[in-house]
Amino acid sequence: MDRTLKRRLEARLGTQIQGPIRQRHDQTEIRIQPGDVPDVLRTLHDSVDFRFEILADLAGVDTGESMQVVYHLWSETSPDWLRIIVDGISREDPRCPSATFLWTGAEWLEREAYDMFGIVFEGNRDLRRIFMPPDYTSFPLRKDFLLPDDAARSPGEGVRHVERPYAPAVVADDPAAGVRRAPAS
Amino acid sequence: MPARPTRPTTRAARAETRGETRPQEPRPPEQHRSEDDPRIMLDRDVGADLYEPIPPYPTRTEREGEFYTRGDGEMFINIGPHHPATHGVLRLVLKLSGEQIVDVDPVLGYLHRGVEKICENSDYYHVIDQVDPLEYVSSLFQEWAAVLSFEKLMDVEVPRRAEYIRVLSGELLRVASHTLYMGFLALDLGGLTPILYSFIERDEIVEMLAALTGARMLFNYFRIGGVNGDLNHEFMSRLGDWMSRAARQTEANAGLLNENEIFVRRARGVGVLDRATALRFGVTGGNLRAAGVPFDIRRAHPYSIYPELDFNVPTRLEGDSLARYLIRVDEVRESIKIIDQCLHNMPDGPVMAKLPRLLRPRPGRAWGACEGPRGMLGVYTISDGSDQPFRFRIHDPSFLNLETVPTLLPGNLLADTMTIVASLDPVLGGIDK
Amino acid sequence: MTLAARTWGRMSLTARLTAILLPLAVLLAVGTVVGIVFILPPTMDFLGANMPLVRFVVAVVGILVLTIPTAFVLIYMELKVIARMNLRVGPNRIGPWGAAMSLFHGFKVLSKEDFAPTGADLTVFTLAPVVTFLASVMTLLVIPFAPGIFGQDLNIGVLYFFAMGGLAVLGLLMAGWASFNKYSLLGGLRSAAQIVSYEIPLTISVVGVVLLAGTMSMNGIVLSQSGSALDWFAFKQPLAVLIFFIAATAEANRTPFDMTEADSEIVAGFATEYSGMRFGFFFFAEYVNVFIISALLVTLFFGGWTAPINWPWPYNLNWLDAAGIGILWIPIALVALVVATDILGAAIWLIGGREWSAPSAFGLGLLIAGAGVTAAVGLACFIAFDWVQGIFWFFAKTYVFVFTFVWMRGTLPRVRVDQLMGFAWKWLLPASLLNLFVTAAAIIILNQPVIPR
Amino acid sequence: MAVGDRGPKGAKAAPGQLAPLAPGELSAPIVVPNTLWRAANPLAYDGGRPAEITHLREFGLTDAGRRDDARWGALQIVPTRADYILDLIRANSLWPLLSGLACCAFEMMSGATSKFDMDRWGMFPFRASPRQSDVLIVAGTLTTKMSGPLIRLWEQMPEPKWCVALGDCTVSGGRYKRSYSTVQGIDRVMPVDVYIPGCPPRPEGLIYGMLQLGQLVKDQRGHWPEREIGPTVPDKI
Repeated sequence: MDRTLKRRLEARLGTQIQGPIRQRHDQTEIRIQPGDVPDVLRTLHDSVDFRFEILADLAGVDTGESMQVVYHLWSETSPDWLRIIVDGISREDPRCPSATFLWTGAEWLEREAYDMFGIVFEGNRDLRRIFMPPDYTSFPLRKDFLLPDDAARSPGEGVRHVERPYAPAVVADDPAAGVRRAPAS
Repeated sequence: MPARPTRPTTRAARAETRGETRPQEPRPPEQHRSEDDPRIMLDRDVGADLYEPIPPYPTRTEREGEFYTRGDGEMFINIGPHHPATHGVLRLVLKLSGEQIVDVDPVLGYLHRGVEKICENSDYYHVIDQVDPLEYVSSLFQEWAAVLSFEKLMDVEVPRRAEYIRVLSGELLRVASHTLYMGFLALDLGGLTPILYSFIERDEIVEMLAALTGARMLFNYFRIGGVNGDLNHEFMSRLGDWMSRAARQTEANAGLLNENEIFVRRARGVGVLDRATALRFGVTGGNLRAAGVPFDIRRAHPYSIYPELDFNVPTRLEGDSLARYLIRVDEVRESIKIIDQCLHNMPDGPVMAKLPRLLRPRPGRAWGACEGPRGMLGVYTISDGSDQPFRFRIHDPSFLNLETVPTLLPGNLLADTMTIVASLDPVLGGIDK
Repeated sequence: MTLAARTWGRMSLTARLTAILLPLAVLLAVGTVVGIVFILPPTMDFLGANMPLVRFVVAVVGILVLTIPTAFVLIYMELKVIARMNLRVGPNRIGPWGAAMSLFHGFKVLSKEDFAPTGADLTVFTLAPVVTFLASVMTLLVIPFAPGIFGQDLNIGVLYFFAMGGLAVLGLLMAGWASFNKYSLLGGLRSAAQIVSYEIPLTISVVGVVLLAGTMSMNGIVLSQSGSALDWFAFKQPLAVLIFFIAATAEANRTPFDMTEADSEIVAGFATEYSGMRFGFFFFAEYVNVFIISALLVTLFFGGWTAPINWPWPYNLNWLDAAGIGILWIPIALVALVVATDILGAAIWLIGGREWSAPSAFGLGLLIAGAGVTAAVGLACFIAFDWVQGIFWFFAKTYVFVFTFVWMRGTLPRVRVDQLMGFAWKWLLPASLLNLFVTAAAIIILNQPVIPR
Repeated sequence: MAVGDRGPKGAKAAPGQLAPLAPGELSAPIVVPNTLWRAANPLAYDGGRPAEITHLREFGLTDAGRRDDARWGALQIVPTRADYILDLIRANSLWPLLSGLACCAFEMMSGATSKFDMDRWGMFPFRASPRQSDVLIVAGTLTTKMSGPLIRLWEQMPEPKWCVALGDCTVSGGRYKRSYSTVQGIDRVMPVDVYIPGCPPRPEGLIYGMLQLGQLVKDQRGHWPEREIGPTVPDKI
């Protein structure tokens, strides 16, 4: 646990941090609002006393009632991992500013978060599905996407899911084409 | 008498008498039916365009539209998902002019198995088994990241002997992975023999790990708070045999390529990844160290007994494919040093901490990261107090390493695609999760 | 039931055999006599009248028949040699030491389904393998395997060879273009560029040899190298040998210059869309090319069929005049074989005791005697006939170079396209020109009869 | 000496188990002895019925076959023996397609490398192009997104062709049975001749499966003119 990092964070971006700064084991955790993402990330990345240059991870989280985007940063100025939780993103229309202006590598991470959770990152110029097929309809890692209990109900059941040209009128009435959406809880 | 109504002859007529109408398939005149798959309707006439990888659906993003607009003299060529040189099922859509690459659009997800979702629906012991096939070349590191995160989540103290065994087996597997890397790099450059020599080493190592863990590839070995079993005699004897010639054999295998003029000429100066770009892309592991950033989690954020071990982090400044290759060669030497130290001061004691059968960690979040052969493997776990992780996020280094391909490829020749992709060392299992 | 049927039914097996074989023997004898007396002389006259035609037909048939076995041998050799270099065993299940493996591969490819993809140009698609295969086979026509054993002795043999070698690229280009596949197209274009670039140093490096020999006919070149190994052009033209070897490797599309079927870049190059026997033709043509390139290397630079060492005693031993007794050697060898078999078998059977049954003993005796007689006849022929010596030395030298090509394939990675071209134009071409000028100057300066006769 | 097929010289192996190995020698694999087109053990398949289904046998069931008439046999024996020889040749040069999907691909590759040498049975030339390969070894998890290209590959391979399902994921879905993006067993999308379970199976397992495939080809069971075109199991289970 890095006490000095906690003090520096409070001193530097005090108002933008929502709630207390939690510290456990080797991790320091702050929560911010979606609107503050660019300023906070730029501050942490650029300012000489932070220099969080390495984006370790960008994860989407669905907490049942709201969406979160979680950044993990590493810096040589601190022995801790810094975890930034962007909280309070609505599940109906999840939107979050993109981090690609700092880390180009965040582009695919955000694509993945969009693919799995449907979080739209504003500013990401290539926000497509990255894992699932382009005509897939649901967001698998959301909490209302339940895994089927048996193989017969699973979306992969007997599917010959070719990456086929886009012809909704024809492909839709092909019984083997559609990937079934899991029942919502 | 009234004439009997004559029975309609054709089936269509009969259906009409019954009031049914046979469904007519809609065939708009401006569309054409594909020849190889009659279910496919094309908005263009069937011709060479049928074989273009231009997305038939409307381009959805700015980047996609920019990529799929073709200048004159440019052609698209589609490498993968089945291609001998894409390690696994990666698909690269290249935009070529002649043999020179103008732009590239990687398409992932051909191996997306939904591991995160499955892990969120299985309890903590099963998660370790489920994350195995992600980094299928070096499974132990994925397990290691998972158990690191879980141990932070549950405040478990790991016995020192277990830590030593983890480091020992992990470094063995790192050697195996790097040896395979050299072989595959040579194979993609057209050399047949080095890959077979690499596989000899890899087979030695996985056989001795099979003696330790019981599996050749997907060892379900690490446990929360220790490892599954203690060292046994067969493992130690095999390890002794291998260590007696490991260093010499590694030098021999490396010399097969290092001193090959054709290999060096093809790898040097190809796919230069400089420091700023690497940091901006979040590249980790040997690819980042080849760009001159000494970022190795074993030193930058020590997590096991690595602070006690004596090894150094090889770093190079060129950042091209040859540097990435040479970094691996140096890391193999370092790993052999580490294995030697582990064998010499291996402590005695238990290999598992005392844990309940059913793990219900109190609600919280934990991030565990370890240094795999390809870079930082991280796992972010959220516990809601139940026996299953509420959110289980896997971070794979190959994912971000591969993301640099659209930056590295343009301007090179088609043949350099294989050099660059192979030198970045992607593992599609980890990339696609 | 006729009389003949009843008689036949009553006859014993021996009687039946006699009744069948005796008339046949009589007919055969009469026919032979009649043929020898009446038909043979006019036929011989007719054939002798247009000897070149007969010789050409025989040569072409022989070459076409001999090509496929050569390819099979080379494929098997590559399988085993590369396997050994990979610390593997290689095929060892089918045939003795897996020797039938390449045969099985070949017939399997022959029995595969054969189709053309949608959008392929069927005519060109079908003709491409034929062109490639024939181009490589026709080059064999001018290669002298031994004194008197060659298809045709063209006085422009070298020129003809390179013309035919240039035809091969046409086949690859046709294949790449007609397959309607971008990998194939890239492979065809690569092969075109590569072969066009490497033809030039290949040809120019040979001009030095032509200057030295004073002729373009292969036989003339070989004869001008006759003598000991020191008379080979390899020692008069070392630079030319190097250039020719490198350029020939590129010409045969072998590693490290196998850009055209670089399977880690363009899946199988020009052959991506080919299956079945069409692919088999490409497959064979590649190995026939290796053989031909090695044979040409031997012919031009390593003395062809000439022995590397001078033979101290005369070839024709006068106490067995091959020309005199000639055909009689065959019955003599057969009699010797039978006698030796009996003696050896009886000895083995008597000495070996109980565990040697008579058949096994005589079988072993037959093996040993056969080996001995074959060796003796072979040695006699080797001493008596110079063409046997020629064939022996020619194939010995050729397979040394074939092994070298296989060795390179097992060892070297693949160069890049631009490096390939740069090497051809920046290094090989000036070197070959330099070699040509130096040779010409030397010939002019030391003004001597260039053909040592 | 042929290293792969027997132990060191002089080492006697009890019948049914492998010979003891000298140090440094390649391990002796599980070997199905390469008898000719007759099945090694007819009792092993089909409950003791003779494993080969030949035109001759079917012809023998007819009354014309029961007549002692040599000309029929002479006429019938030519095509059937030709089939036998063709199948023998095919069974002994099975070229796999160089395609790996996931983990099992590495075990497939080590099956082809120096320690377990598939080349001994002529299985080594891993062709990169589906047009020239005979066996499609589906090595690794098949996802719904990949199933399309895989079917395309299978349809691009020329007959006669065979499919080997390598690993649990391809046999039944394995550990991804519950996943939302995988196909539970590739026999839902393409016909399969040999199933090799294991996660992943050892290379010896792959070699044994390939030898069983060779036996199957020799016995003309699953002979390609009579084989299924599409999936071998219904979509609904």
